[in-house]
Parts: sequence; structure tokens; C-alpha cells
Amino acid sequence: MESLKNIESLAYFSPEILLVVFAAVVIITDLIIKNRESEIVAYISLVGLGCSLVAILITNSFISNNEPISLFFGMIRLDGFAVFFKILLLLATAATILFSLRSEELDIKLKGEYYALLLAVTFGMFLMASSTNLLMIFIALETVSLTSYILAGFLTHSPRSSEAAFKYITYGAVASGTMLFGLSMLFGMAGTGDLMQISAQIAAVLASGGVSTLSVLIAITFILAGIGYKIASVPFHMWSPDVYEGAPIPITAFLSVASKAAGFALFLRFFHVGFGKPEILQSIDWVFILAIVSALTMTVGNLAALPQRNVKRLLAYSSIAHGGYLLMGAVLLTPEGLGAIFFYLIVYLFMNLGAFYVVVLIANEAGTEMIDGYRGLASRAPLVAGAMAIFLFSLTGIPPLAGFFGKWFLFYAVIGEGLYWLALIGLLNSVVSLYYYARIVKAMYFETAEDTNGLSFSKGTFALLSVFAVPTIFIGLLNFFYTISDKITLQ
Amino acid sequence: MIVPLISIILLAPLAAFAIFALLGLAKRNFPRQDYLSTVAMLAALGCSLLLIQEVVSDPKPITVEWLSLGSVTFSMGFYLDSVTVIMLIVVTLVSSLVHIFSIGYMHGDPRYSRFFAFLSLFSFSMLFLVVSDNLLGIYIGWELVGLCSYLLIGFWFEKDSAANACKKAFLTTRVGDIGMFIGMMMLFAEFGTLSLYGDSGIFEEVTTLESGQIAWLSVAGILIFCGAVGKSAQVPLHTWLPDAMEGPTPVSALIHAATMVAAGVYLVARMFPILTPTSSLVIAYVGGITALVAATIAIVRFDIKRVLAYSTVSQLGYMMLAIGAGSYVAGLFHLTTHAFFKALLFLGSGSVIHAFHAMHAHHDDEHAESDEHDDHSLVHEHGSEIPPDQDMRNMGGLRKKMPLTFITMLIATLSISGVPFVFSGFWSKDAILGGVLGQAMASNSPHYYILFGMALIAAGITAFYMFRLIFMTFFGEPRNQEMHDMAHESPWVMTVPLIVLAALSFPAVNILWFNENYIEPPPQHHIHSPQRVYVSPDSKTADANSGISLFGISEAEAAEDESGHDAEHASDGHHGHGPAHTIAMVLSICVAGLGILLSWLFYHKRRFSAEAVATTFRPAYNLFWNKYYFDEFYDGVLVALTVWKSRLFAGFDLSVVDGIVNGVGTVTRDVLAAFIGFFDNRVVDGLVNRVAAVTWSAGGRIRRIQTGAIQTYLFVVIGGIVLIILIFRLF
Amino acid sequence: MLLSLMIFVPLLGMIVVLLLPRESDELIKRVTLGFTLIPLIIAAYLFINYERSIFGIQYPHGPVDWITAFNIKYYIGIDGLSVTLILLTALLGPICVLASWRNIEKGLKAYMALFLLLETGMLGFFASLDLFLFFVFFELTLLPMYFLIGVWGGPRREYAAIKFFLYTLFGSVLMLVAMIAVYLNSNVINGVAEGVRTFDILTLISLAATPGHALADPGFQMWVFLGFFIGFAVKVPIFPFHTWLPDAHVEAPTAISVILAGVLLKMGTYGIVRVNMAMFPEGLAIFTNGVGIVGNSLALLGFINIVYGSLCALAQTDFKKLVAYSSIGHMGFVILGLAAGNSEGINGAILQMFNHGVISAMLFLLVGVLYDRAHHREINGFGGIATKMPVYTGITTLAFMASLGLPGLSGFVGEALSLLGAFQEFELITILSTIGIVVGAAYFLWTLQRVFLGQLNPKYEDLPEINKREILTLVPLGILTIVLGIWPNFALDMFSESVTNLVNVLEAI
Amino acid sequence: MSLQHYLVISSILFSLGIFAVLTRKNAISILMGIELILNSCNLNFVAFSRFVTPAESIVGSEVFRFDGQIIAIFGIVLAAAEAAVFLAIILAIYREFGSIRPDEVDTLKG
Repeated sequence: MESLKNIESLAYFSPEILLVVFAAVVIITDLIIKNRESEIVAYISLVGLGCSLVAILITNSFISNNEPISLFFGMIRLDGFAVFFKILLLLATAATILFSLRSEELDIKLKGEYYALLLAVTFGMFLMASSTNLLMIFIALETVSLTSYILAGFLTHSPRSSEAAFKYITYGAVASGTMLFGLSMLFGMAGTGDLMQISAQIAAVLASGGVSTLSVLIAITFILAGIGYKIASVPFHMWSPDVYEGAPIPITAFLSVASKAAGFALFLRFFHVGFGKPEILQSIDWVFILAIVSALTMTVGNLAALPQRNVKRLLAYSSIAHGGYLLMGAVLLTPEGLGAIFFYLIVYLFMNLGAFYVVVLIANEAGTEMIDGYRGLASRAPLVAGAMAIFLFSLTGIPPLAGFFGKWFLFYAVIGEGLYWLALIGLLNSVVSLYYYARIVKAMYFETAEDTNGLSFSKGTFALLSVFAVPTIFIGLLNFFYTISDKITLQ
Repeated sequence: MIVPLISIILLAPLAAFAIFALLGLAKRNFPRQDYLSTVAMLAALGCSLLLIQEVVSDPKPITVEWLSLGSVTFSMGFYLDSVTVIMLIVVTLVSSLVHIFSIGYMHGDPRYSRFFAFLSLFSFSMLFLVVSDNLLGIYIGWELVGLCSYLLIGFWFEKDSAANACKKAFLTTRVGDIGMFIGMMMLFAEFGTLSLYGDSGIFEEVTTLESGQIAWLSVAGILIFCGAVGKSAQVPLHTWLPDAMEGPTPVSALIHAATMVAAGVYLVARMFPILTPTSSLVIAYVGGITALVAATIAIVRFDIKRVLAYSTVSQLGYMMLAIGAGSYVAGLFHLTTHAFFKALLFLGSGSVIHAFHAMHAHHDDEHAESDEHDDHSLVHEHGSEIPPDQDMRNMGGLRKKMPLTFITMLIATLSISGVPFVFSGFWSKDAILGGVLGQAMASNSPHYYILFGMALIAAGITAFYMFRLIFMTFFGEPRNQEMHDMAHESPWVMTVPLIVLAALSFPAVNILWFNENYIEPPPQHHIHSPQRVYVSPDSKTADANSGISLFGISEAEAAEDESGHDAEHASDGHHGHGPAHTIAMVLSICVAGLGILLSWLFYHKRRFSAEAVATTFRPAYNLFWNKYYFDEFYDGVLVALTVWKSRLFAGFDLSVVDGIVNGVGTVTRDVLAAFIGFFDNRVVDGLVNRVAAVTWSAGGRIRRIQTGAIQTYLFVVIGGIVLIILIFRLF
Repeated sequence: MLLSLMIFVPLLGMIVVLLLPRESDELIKRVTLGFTLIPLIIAAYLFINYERSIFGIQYPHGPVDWITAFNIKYYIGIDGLSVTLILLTALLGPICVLASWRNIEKGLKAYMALFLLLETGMLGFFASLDLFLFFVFFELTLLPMYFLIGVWGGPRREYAAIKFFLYTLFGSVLMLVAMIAVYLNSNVINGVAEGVRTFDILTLISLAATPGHALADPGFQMWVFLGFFIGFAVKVPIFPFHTWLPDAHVEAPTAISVILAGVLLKMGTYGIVRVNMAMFPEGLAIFTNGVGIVGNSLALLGFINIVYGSLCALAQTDFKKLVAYSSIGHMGFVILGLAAGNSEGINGAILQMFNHGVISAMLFLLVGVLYDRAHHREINGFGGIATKMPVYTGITTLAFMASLGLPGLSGFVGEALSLLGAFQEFELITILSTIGIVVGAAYFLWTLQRVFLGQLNPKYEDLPEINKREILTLVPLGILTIVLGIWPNFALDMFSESVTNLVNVLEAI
Repeated sequence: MSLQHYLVISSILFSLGIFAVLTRKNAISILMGIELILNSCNLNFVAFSRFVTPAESIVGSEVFRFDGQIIAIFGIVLAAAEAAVFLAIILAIYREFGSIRPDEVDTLKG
């Protein structure tokens, strides 16, 4: 595998470049058109995403026989794994932009900046999915984080939003600082920033007694703190409910899906490529600790979601729990586990974004995020309620909805390695989760609203809803999505 | 020829019912359901009579595979031997007469059609029971007659007493049926079939059993007998039958005197080949005790129908005793004669009741009021207020008002009392007594002497209370003039059946029983003693010259029933029949005469005061009057539970009386509901809810960690890192 | 192909119903009825044309590749057992639509749509031959049921709906683990994994009987057996997983109670026969052929169900709850019969499944008829209504008698066979179980007395008699009750071959 | 000075930073703590780069690799960016809450 030089790499880097270019275009357009409430910038961003998608597909065709391409002297890697995540992230961003267009909450003046930042954060996430160097990892992480902080606090006159941004940045800065410290230790021990070589180097110094296991352990745990914060796993999850609740709903949706997906991309690449070799960590029961983290994450997420009355916050906890499910697949670093994560992320993208979209719609129409606001929705807006029910039951994992198949895949992977206890905990968590998801359904279907007027939505709204709802029903039933993992390998 | 005949016998009544049911779905009635049912029944009767000649040729005309389960097959089929045919005739005959009688008796009832439909259904079920060749079929018929009994006892369901009685009847008999079913399960588990006849039938298989293997067979036999105990109202499950008198009187005559209750005897007779000495003895004793207990209770009843009901119980006990003691033929003979004269007595009493009030509507109204306090508990109170039109204390002197009824009932009474030679009841009763005594003499077993004593005493008491009934009802002065004036002879549709039945109380009509070749007792399996021999038909005919051969048969039976007797002993028993028979006959005539005499002195001549005697023998009188406290005992057990409950929940001073009043209903609602409901709600459901609550509160706790202060969060981060590292270092 | 058509016609119906205008109630009802009649016709065709003397799968469709990553196939087919239950399901479909004709006041369209979805789930479940498909269909019934109880139910419907959902989900979670374990071990022979894994039920059954195969290991079978069993036990329901049932039944609308009792409970026992018994005979043997509590545990559970359910029924004052608890009791006979593991027991149990489906459906329909008129179900609040509703009383008596196991009606045959079978294996338990028969008679007769007999409660002076539509829903079931009582071979023939085969497998252990 | 000295200093800096972040009751002080953390990392990178990364021989002369130094430079840039964003957010907080005490910004919880 050759490492391409800088200029040669540019062609393969075109998706990212396009994003940056369009971010600039958005800002310039915003400056030119004077009317700062114009939605044209959003459409430009969408076009940008479209162009980027085309570029991704083109670059994907360069990858033959699963042979990854290394760019910029090994800083970045273009492989099926990266392409998968880029497409996923792109879809999430596109959805976020569409949500933002419809969110009354975000009916603000600084549209240009907002969409530019969205494109920028997507760019950062692309990097997270493809970095193979400690430096790039750190830069990618910081790019995503910094822009996310701003987006979370984007509602200038909302104390909630500001508080969210404040907590986010404080937490994020400490976590990424900790991670950076860990990265520096790793760098020191391995003598290189190249993820591809780190594992071999560490193994060598460990074998020669140059460094102790403890040092490696501390370094990795520090790094885990940074990644754990991105995927909101216990005990690094505590920022997420507050930030999710405070941030504008589209951003919450974005964070809960895209940010988490990017975090998992980083996690998988870092541990699979960097530390997937058992000989490095043979003195540490790595599987056990990750399994514990996974079990704790889903349990804490689900239990804490039980008493919530704010749907946004409830979904925040639910997404913590889903992070825990996803971690199950990551525990073992097996191909099945990877495949399960890929599949689950696809499903999760649709069902979780869909659920958040309904939250956006209800916040617009009923002006509330509380469960009480969902009362009688079934009669006021049957289609929206139906879609929401589909999303929620899919999140629970009820067949024949896609969420079930996603979980099935994950549990399959876990049981395949003999971790029956983890699978059981995960499954029992699904049962618990039913309770709070069903509370929303109950409010929508079994209770009656004080205000019984029908809610009217535009055709576009229904179209967008069905964009999420239809895949949520069908993804699991189609063979295609299960085979994605066959095309993706991590080396 | 057999198949069409038997088909008509079964299908005609069924069709009559089906027409009613189908039209009922369309909310319509067949215009003359009474004629329809009656004609169907008469057709069945005709076919039954035709069957007499057909039987001998082929006892098993049809067998169809009812259920096939791969290795096991349950077949349904008919078995027609002479006993079956006689039963068929008895059932169809009595049923036809009751149908006819009901046309008059039930006239004007709002549910007139339904009554006949139910009668038809009953007749079908009973006939099905009779002809079935396997236990499953018998059980099906058995339960169906129970259903019909339920429906007919509760025919006037507006009366709470009727509603209670029908439920009690069904439940009590079902308790016995469970025993029967368990017995069936035992037989099935052993033999893999429930068919009785044929090469692989139970009766054939049972002969292959080795000695020493029959302990379970005794148990199975007794369990099957349990079914008969319930259905034939034997002690201790007899309490339902007197209550069943809440049903219309024709029903009492048909179901609760002539046919259904006799089905138990028939069942035991059918199962004769598998009865072991032990189970036979149990059956005999239960029968004997029942005969005695019921007879003594009957002495002190005033309700005309209840006297007859207890009399029925007593007579059924007699039959059981006979079969248990090995007098197979005598038992069945008595079954037949009893069916006729008891049906006659009931119909006669119905005629009297009918005379006293033409309108059932009155009847209903009175009851509605008197039963106000009923609380619909599971088992009702047995307060047994006697309806005025059934109270013998209101009767008297009806002889002249209702001559036909009087004469026919007198004939029946003479028959049941065992007045010698002229009446069939004498012969059948004598056959039993002679059989038991013969058995006793042959075996020298004290058991059979005791049983003989019981039977003899019961015979005397029977004569006494039956004549008491006659004297109180038809003789003397009217006690209730107002009611007496209302009384009138019944219309011809009601008297004709009485006359026919009266004719049937003479032995000449029961000619079949005197043909010793017509009925042969089935060989009983003598599993345990190899030296036992089967009694060949020859040994019976050897005694044919004794005039009435069935005594010989019964004694031959008796002889073979005792273990340790070899062939010679058996034939000894044969020769010993002469004195046994004679002694029994003499004794029987004596006790009957004594009973009648006493009755005459007490109730006609009033030489003695029944009240004075009652006062003198207060404890015995109380015992009889309270029906040996059986009902009280059953309630008592349940009340004890109530008391226990009261102690537990509300302190002991909650009155026991209250508990009695509330009866089982309270037990059920409070104890069971309190316990099971409590258990289900609190323990089973509670555990689940507990888990849910714990989960929920865990959620609340986790939530509290989320304080909102960012530095707490950061502390958790650092703490988490340290913890992970520590965990790694420690392990 | 025919089978697939039958399964998915209701789904198609759901889409059609969803496209109909919301206001046109009559049209919606008729269309739904039409779409439930088609499966009935097909099911009847299958039932009649099923070749009874042959053991094996008939009318198969597939296996068609579905999810290749896990070798999951779309594979359906019927044997005698499933075709019987399919007939029951398809029969109850139109009956339930008719029973919902007048008493669904709001959201009729959604109700009918969900009902059709439910029917697809049930039909598919009984026809599935792929374990994964089987599970998906099993779970597919959950969602519509949840909504049908929760939206159209009684006062405590929310509680009942979520309880039903949570219990069943809990059970299926364990089932899922067991299922994955089976799949993962399906290619392991003598400790070596080779070849592809499979979900094919028929293949798995034969693999589980192959010596040396991982699936044939008794220890493995025991655990997997337990996993599946608990999943199905919740559905049956078997004590102590039964408490969802009275709540769900009481709150559910009539037609849904009918489906719940008639079909959904059977899914549990069907699963036990199809998966637990056929696939894991070694595991089954641990719970039926062993010594002590464990060795008799399955029979004990049946016994507890019978006696406990009956006693609970006796204690009820709510008519519907009484019927619900009686269901628990009657399903106990199924468990007892299955535990026996012999020809009589299993045949009886399966017959009892079918019969209970018919009879309990009748009972719930009858309760619904009364409820629609009186708007309450308090047993003690009636009295003497036999005078006002003679036809209704007659049908109710028939149903009660069938349910309490009166010979000549269908309930008896199944019960009797189950007991006959069970007695050969577990004498004492079976004898004790017969208590349930007496108690069963007691509560039904007592109810009959309290509701129908005695003086007419003046409140119900002008209670209208059961109408033609209601009679129409009851008559087919009543006919089945009588026909199966008189001629049980009508249904037994269908599955006795399959059972014989199963018994041979069980006896070989 | 050996590598150990640098590492000890950077560890102290890191710990001080963490301590500040956990205990200070002023958002600005927390920012300073964060800066300490980030700079301790930079120090690490530079030190490691100097002492650990192997020198490569290119055309006879020893050439040091500057990986660590480069990372440190990026780190400084990102720290600056972070500080900028942080300060902007602190302004917003002050505007909404009238305080920059972190424990008073706790409306979102539970």
C-alpha cells in the first residue's frame, strides 16, 4: 500500500474539499444577499452535500479490492470504512439541514454561519472517520468539537442553549485535553504518530520492557475518555442529556446521530487498527472492561430515561443507551461485531432522526417538548403519530421494524463470542426501554388532548417523515443492508 | 336389522331435540314439540321391543373408529345383550309414559316446548349410555344425562331453590364422576383401551392379569363405582337427589327414579367382570348403608316427593348391595321393577300435586317470596321449606277424590313394600335377599350376614314409610279443607300412564326375567385364585327346577365370589340355595307385614302417636329428621374454613351463624378471593411490580446524579478514569 | 404460493383499508370482512386438501433466500398441527370483524387495519418453517395487539396494554438468546464448526437428533429449552407468568379478547410443540422424565395452571375475568398433556388447543354480547336473564358446558385425552389435576346460576335478545364445538401422524 | 535535562489543570485550567519528539523528525481557538445568567 503525496492526494480528498468550498460559498452568499433570513444558504449547503456525495461515490470507485488508499503521507486513509461513514454522516447532515429549515426554533438571523458551521462539522467528522494519524485524529476531534459547541449554543437568547454550550465546551475541552495527554503518551512510547505503526511499536517496546503495561493502560484510558465523551458512554456520558436538552432540536438530532457515528468511526479505527492486536494488551482484559462499559452505558441510559418527562431529554438518554448497544458490537473487535455496528448505525440513523424530526414538528406546532404535549396526537395528526410510533418501537427493537434487526445483529455478534451475560443485559434493557418509549406512544394513542384541533402539516413534512419511516420499516427486511459489512474491512 | 333399529332408537329423540335447538336459534318454536318428542319416544319404544328377538345373534353390531391416535384407537360402538335390551325397553317405556303424562302435567307452562325437548335429549343420552360398548361412550352418555338432569331440575330456574338444586346435583355427581374418570384412566393406563368387549377389550384383557396384580384393580373398580355413587345417589353423595325434587315431577319420575339414577347400578353391573372381591364388598356395604340410611330418613319426611326421593335412594342402595354381593341378575331385576313402580309413585304424586294446584304460576310466586334471602351462594342452604302442595300434612282422604291415582299408587306401594307373590317388587326384592343370604351361607362370611340384616331391616322400613305415605295422603280426613276442595282427578293423559305403569308392577309383565336363559351374568374375573372356576351356564340350569331360576344364578354367583372356594364349594353353594331362598322369603314377608302393620297402627288407626314415639326417641328422630347431618357436614367443613378465616381476619367473635348463612359463597368470595386473589395480585403480580418499582427508582437515583453542575460531571470523568485504571491494576 | 397468499392477503387488506377514506365506516368494515374471508377460504381449502396420511410438510413455499448474511430464508409450509391452528385463526378472523361491527366507536379504520396486520402475524407464525421468520411473526403480533388493547380497551387499558407488551417482550428476549445460540451451534459437529449455519426448523430438528452434534448435547438443549420455554410460557400463559392475561382480557374489546384467547395463547403452546419438543427432546426429557421436582416440573406447571386458574376463576366476580382465568386453567391441560409426551397426551393437548380456541372465543363473544347490552360485567349484578334472553342463555349454556368438559362437546375430548396420556406418566399429578374439572364445573355453573337463573333482575326487564349478527358469529363456533365433540377425528386426523412422529422421537430418548 | 524532567513538569501541569477545572468557581479559571491541560500535552509532545523519535539518516547526516513539534504547534492553535469559543460562550452565559459561576449554571439537570 503506497502513501500518496499531498498533491496526488487532493483528488481523493475531493469530498472534504467540496464541503469546505461550499462552507465558504455559504458564507460569501450570506454576505452578498443581505437578506439574512433567506433560506437560500440552506439549499446551497444541501447542494454542497450532494456534490460531496457524488465525490464520495467517485472516490469509492477508486478503491478496488478493498485495498485502502493512504493519503497525505499516511495522515488519512480512504477505504470502505471511511466511505461508509462519510455517506452516513452526510445523510445525517442533510437531514439536519432539512430539520433546521422546518424548525421554528431556528428561525434566526445567522443562517449563513449556521449552515457553514454544519458543513464544517461534517468536514471534521469526515476526518474523524478517515484519520490514521494521532495528529489528524486530534485535529478532527477538535474541529468537530469546536463547531459543535457553537451550534449547541446557537440560540442566542435562550439560556438553555447557552448553558448547553457552556457545559459542552467545558466538558469537551477537559475530555479532549485528557485525550490529548493520552495521545502524547502514546506518541512518546511508540515514537510515531502513525496509527498503522503504533501497534507494532508499542508491542515492541512492551516486549523489550521499555515501558510498563501501566503506562500503556493509562494512555489508552485517557484516550478512551476522549472517545467515550464523543460516543457518550458511561462514565463520560454526563454532558449529553444536558446538552441535548439545551441545544436546538436539529442539533440535538445531529449530535445524537452524526456525532455518535463519527465517534464510533474513530473508536473502531483506533482500537481495531491501533490496538486490535491481542499481543499488545494481553495483560489487560480489554474485552471485559469494554463489556462492562457497554453494559453500564445501556443500563444507565435506559434507567435514567424512565422518569423523564421531556421527550428531548428522554431521547438523549435513549441515545446514550443506544451507544451502549453499539458498544456491544465494538467490544470484541470481530468482523461480526463490525458488521453489526454498521448495520445498527444505518438503522439508528433513520429511526433516531425520525423521532427527533417529530419532536421538531411537535415543538413547532404544540410549542412543547414535554410528553404531555403529545397527548391525543393520534387523533390530531394521525400520520405523524403513526410515524413516531414506528420510530419509537423501532428504537425499542420490536419486529418487524428495523431496530429489531439491528439489535438482533448486535446480540448475535455478542453471543457468537460467548458473552451471553452481556446479551442478556442488553435484551433486558430493551424490555426496560419499551416502558419509556411506550409512554410516549401511550400519550399519543391512549390519552386525549385538551386541545383536539387537528394539526396540519405540509406535504413536504410528510414526505420527509416517510423518508425516515419507510426505511425504518424496510431496512431490516431487505437483504442488501446486511451485506454492507462484507465490503468493508478494517486493516 | 339391528343397526336401523338402534339408529332409530337413538336418533329419534335426538332429532326431536335438534329440531327444537335449531328453531330456537331462529327464535322460533316447533308448534307441537310435545307431540314430536312423544312420537319420537314411542318410535324408540317400538324399536326397542323389536330388538328383543334380534339381540342374541350379534351383540356387537357396530363399531366405529372414533379417535385414532396412531398407536391407540378409541372406538365407539354398541353392545346389545339381553340386559341392554331390557334397559332399553325400560327407558323407552318409562320415558314414553312420562312424555304422555307431561302433556297434561306441564300444560300451560311458559316453557312447555323446551321441557319436551329436554326430555328428548335426556332420553337420547340415557339410551346412548345404555348401548355403549366402551367406557368412553358410557362416560359421554353419563355426563350428558347429568347435563339433562341439571337442565330439568333447574327447569323452573326462577325459583332459587331450583337453581340451587340443579347446580348441587351437577356438582355432586361430578365429584363422583371424577372418581370414575380416574378409574378409567387407571384401566386405560393398564390396558391401553377403554373398550369393554371384544378380543382386546378390558374384559378380555383383565383375564390375563396375574394374581397379586389386582390390588390396583380393586382401586380402579371402587373409583369407577364412585361415579355410580354420585349418579345413583349413594351415601355419601346422596344429598343431591332429594333436592333434585325441585324439578317438575315427571322429571323426578323419569330421571330421578327410573332411569338416570339407575344408570349407576347399570354401570356397576356392566363393570361386573372387573370387580374384585374387595371392590364388590365395598360396593355392597355402600349399598347397604345407603339403603338403611335413606329409609330411616324417609320415615320422618312430610314432603311427598322427598319421601319418594329417599325411598329411591334406599332402593338404589338395595340394588348396589345386590350386585356387590354378587347377585347380578337380582340387582338388575330389581332395577327394572323399581323403575316401573317408582315412576308410578312419582307420577302418582305428581297427579296429587297437580290436583292441588292447577296453576304453576302460583307455585312460582310463592317461591319467589320464600327464597328472598337466598344469597346465591355456591351451595345453598337446605332449609327445605315444604311447598304446601307437596306437604302430606295438608293431604288426607284423597282416596275418593282421586280414585285412579289412589289405586295405581296403592299397587305400586304394595309392590315396593314386598307384598308377596302378586307384585313384581316382591320377587325382585326377594331375589336380592335370597341372593345375599345365599352368599352369606355359602361363604360363611359375617359380612354377608350383616348385609343381609341391613337389607332386611331396610325392607321393613320401606314397607312402613310407604304405607305411611299412602295413609297420610289417601286415607283419613282431609287436613286442609280448602286445598282438598280444589283437588280433582287428573285428565286422562295423566292417568293412562299411571294405569300402564300399574300394570307393569305385576310380575307377569316382567316375564323376561323369569327366563333364565335370557340373561346370563358375565363371568367375573377371579384373578387371584387359580382354583376358582367360572360358573358355566349348566350350573345355573341345574337349579332351574326351583321355579325362579334367578335365585340359583345369584347364588352360583355368590359362591364363586368368595376366594378359597373351589369348584366343589361352589356347587355346594348351589345346593345350599334352597334353604337360603326359603328363609329369605319368609323373613322378607314377615318384615314387610310388620312394617305395614305398624304403619297402619300409627297412621291409619292412630293407635300410637308418631309424635310420642318421636319424643321418646328424640336423638334418633333428630338424626333422621336432619338427614344424618350430611348437608350440615358438607357445609360444616366449609364453614370451618369460614371460621378459620374469621379468626384470621376479623377475630373470633364474628358469629358462626353468620358464617353458616353465607356458606360456601362467603368461603369462596372471601377466603379464596382473599387468598388466591391476594396471592395473584400481591405475590405474583406484586413481584413483578416490585421489580418494576426497583427499576423505576434506580432510574430516579441515576437521575439524581445528574445534578446539572458541570464540575460534578467532570469529577465523574476523572473518577471514571481512575476507576478503570484501578480495576485494571487490581485484576 | 397459496400459503403465502393466505398470509399476506390481510396485509394487503391493511394497505387497502388505510387508503380508504376515514369516514366510510361501512365500506371499511365490508372490505375488512372481505379480506378476512379470503384467508378463511384458503385455510379451508388447505384443511380439506391436506393429505392426512402423510407425515411431513405440505404446500411449502420456499426456502427463498431472504437475509443471506445469516442464512435466513423465507420458508413456510404446513403440517397437520399448523393447518389446524391456521384454520382456527382464519375462522376467528371474520368472526372478530363481525363482532366488532357495532361496538368500535372511534378510529374504526385504524382498528381494522391493525386487526388485519395481526391476522397476518398469526397466520405467518403458524406457517413459518424458518426459526427467524417464526420469531419475527411471533413478535409481529405484539404491536397491533398493544394498540388494539390500548386504544379500544376498557378503563384500565393503558395498564393492561403495556403489561401485556412488557411480559411478552420479556419472554421473547430469552427466546431470542436461545435462538441465536441454536443458530450459532447449528454447524458444530463434534466440536468443529463446518458448513453453513441455518435457521431451518426442519433441518435443525434433524441436526438436534444427530449424535455428536452440538445441538444434540443434553446440557445445551436444557438451556435452550428453558430459553424458548419461558418465552412461550409467557404467551400461554403458564404460572407464574400469567398475570398479564386477566388484565389484558378484561380491558381488551370483545373481538380482541377472542383473538387473544383463541389464537395468541395457542402461539405459546404451538411454539412449545414445534420448537421445544420437536427440537430439544433431550431438554424436554430433563423436565418430564427426570426425578423429583425438576423431572416433573412441566407436569407440575400444568397442574398448577389447572388448579390455580380454576380457583382464581372461582373467586372472580367479573364475568370476563372469570373466563380469562378459566383460560389459564384450560391451558394447563395442554401443558399437562404435552408433558406426558405420549400419543394420547400430545394429541389431546393439541386438540385441546384447538378446542379451547373455539370455546374461549365463544365465551368471550358471549360476554361481549352481554356487555354491549348491560354495560357491565359484574356477575352478581345480573340474575334471571334467562327469561329475557332464552336463545342467548342456550348458547351460553352450550359454551359453558363445552368449556367445563362435558362429554359430547369438544372440550371433553381434548381434556380427557390429555389426562389419559398424563396419567400414564404422572399418576398423582394427574389425579390432583382432576380437581380442576370439578372446580371448573363449579364456577361455570355458579356463574350460570347467578347470571341467568333465579328471579329476573328488574333492571333488565327490557334486555334485548341476542341479534342475528351476534348469532352468526357464534354459530360456526358452536357447530365446531358439537362436531368436534362427536367426531374429534375431524381435527385429530390432521395431526395425529405428526404427533406419532414426534412421539417416536421423544420415546427414542 | 532528561526526558523525565519534562514529563514530571507536564504531569504536574496536567494535574494542576485538572484540579483547577474541578474546583474553581469561576468559568475563566476553568478556562485557564483547560489551557494548562492542553499545554502540558504540548510539552509532552515536544519532549517526546526530542528524546524519543528516532533520527533518520538521510544522505549521511542525521535528521530529526519533527512530528511531535508539529503536533504541538497544532495543539497551540487549537487551544487558542478553543479559548476563543470558550470566551464567547462565557459572554453568552453572563448575558443570560448574570454570573459565570459554573455551579449556578445548572438549570438543565435530572
